[in-house]
Amino acid sequence: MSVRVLFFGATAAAAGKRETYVEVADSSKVAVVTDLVIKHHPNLEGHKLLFSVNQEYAEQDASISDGDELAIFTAVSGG
Amino acid sequence: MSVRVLFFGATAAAAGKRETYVEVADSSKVAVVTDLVIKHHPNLEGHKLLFSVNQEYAEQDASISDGDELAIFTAVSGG
Amino acid sequence: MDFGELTTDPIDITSVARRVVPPECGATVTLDGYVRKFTSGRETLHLFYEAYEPMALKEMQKLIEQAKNDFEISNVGIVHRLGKLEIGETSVVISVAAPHRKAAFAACEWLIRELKRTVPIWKKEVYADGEVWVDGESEPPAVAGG
Amino acid sequence: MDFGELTTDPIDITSVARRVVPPECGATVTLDGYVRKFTSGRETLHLFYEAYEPMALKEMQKLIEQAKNDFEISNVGIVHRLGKLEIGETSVVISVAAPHRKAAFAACEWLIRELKRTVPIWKKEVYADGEVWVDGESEPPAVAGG
Repeated sequence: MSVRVLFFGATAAAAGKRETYVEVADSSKVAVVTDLVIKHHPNLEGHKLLFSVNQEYAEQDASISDGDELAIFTAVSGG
Repeated sequence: MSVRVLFFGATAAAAGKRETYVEVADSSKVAVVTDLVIKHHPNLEGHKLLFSVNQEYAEQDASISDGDELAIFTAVSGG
Repeated sequence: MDFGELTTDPIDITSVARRVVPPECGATVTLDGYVRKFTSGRETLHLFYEAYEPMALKEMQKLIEQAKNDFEISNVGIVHRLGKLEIGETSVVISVAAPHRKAAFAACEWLIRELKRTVPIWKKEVYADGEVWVDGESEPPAVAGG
Repeated sequence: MDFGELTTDPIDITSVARRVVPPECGATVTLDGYVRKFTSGRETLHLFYEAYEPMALKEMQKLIEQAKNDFEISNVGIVHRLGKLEIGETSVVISVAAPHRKAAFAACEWLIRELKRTVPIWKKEVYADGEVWVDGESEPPAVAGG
């Protein structure tokens, strides 16, 4: 299945893009997607990363379904 | 000596005036002035009264000098 | 800058908050008190605030000085309105700027509590069938010296 | 009414505070965060805020619901600005109206702390010699379920 991955702020700057797509097996865990993304965007390493699936915070062991929207970002700094 | 006494809010409404003057002996205490004022404005009785001398909170046993400005009022309710 | 003011004009919260902001501060906390429509179920038509003006200004300055002494804050602004106020109009604004917001919250909360206890301002509530000068609920201030 | 909003326009504190006022309430407490000129001594030229907008709006709604559940408050308004902000401009306003001001202070302080921890918005500081995406200082939120 194809998963859309979004970047924001520091991760968008590190990846040099605002989104990407990765192909993974059905029901893969978040960790599988993020490992693949980091492999292709090595500048993301060294950042403490947070993840969301369908606009909800998610842990690395959460499962992803086809069509889910994943996001990778650093600790938020609004306010 | 002559002492000017000011009323505000509930005490002005009870006294029917915003100020009065009383004649008392030199160095009289606040209580002497306020007793005299209450005697002449009986509607002030029944109110829990506060006092100031020269725009500072004062107790009943504070002494007053010639030219001092006394005020009689109820618990403040601003805000 | 710090300020304690009385005004018969409408109060703009933004302008009060802005005036207490120094460049090194990151947050202001603002308390906005306004005229309630209902007090214990009775409908208020409007309010009237009266002050012992010179003493009120002195007491506000004392509060500002004590707040700046007791809390890690940069600036304090207090504006209290006097005269006739319609429902929903702002009666008092207290704005506190601080490098850290925790101190700003604590100082602002302390200031409004003390203002209601010590600053000689009185509120008259006007109803359809009469009017009442409101008695303060708080203990009067202790007198230093006396 | 309650609201959690993102905007690229300047924020007017007064209008945010006004929108959370129900007729039975007596006080609003408002937190106004704004762009600091100096951060650890380094001069900021301007700031840029970016959000994961749909998730930020969801997280703001969660905070509003939890605040209304945990505190005795009537209404909450949160407006966060996005895009380029000049020094001194307001980045976030949180206004809480309550019958008793104590709950308004407590809820407002809780809301800004949680917003900084959970709402996906990021700040970029722009200096004369570069720019930095600021990393949040707080622990990320615990995930329910997972």
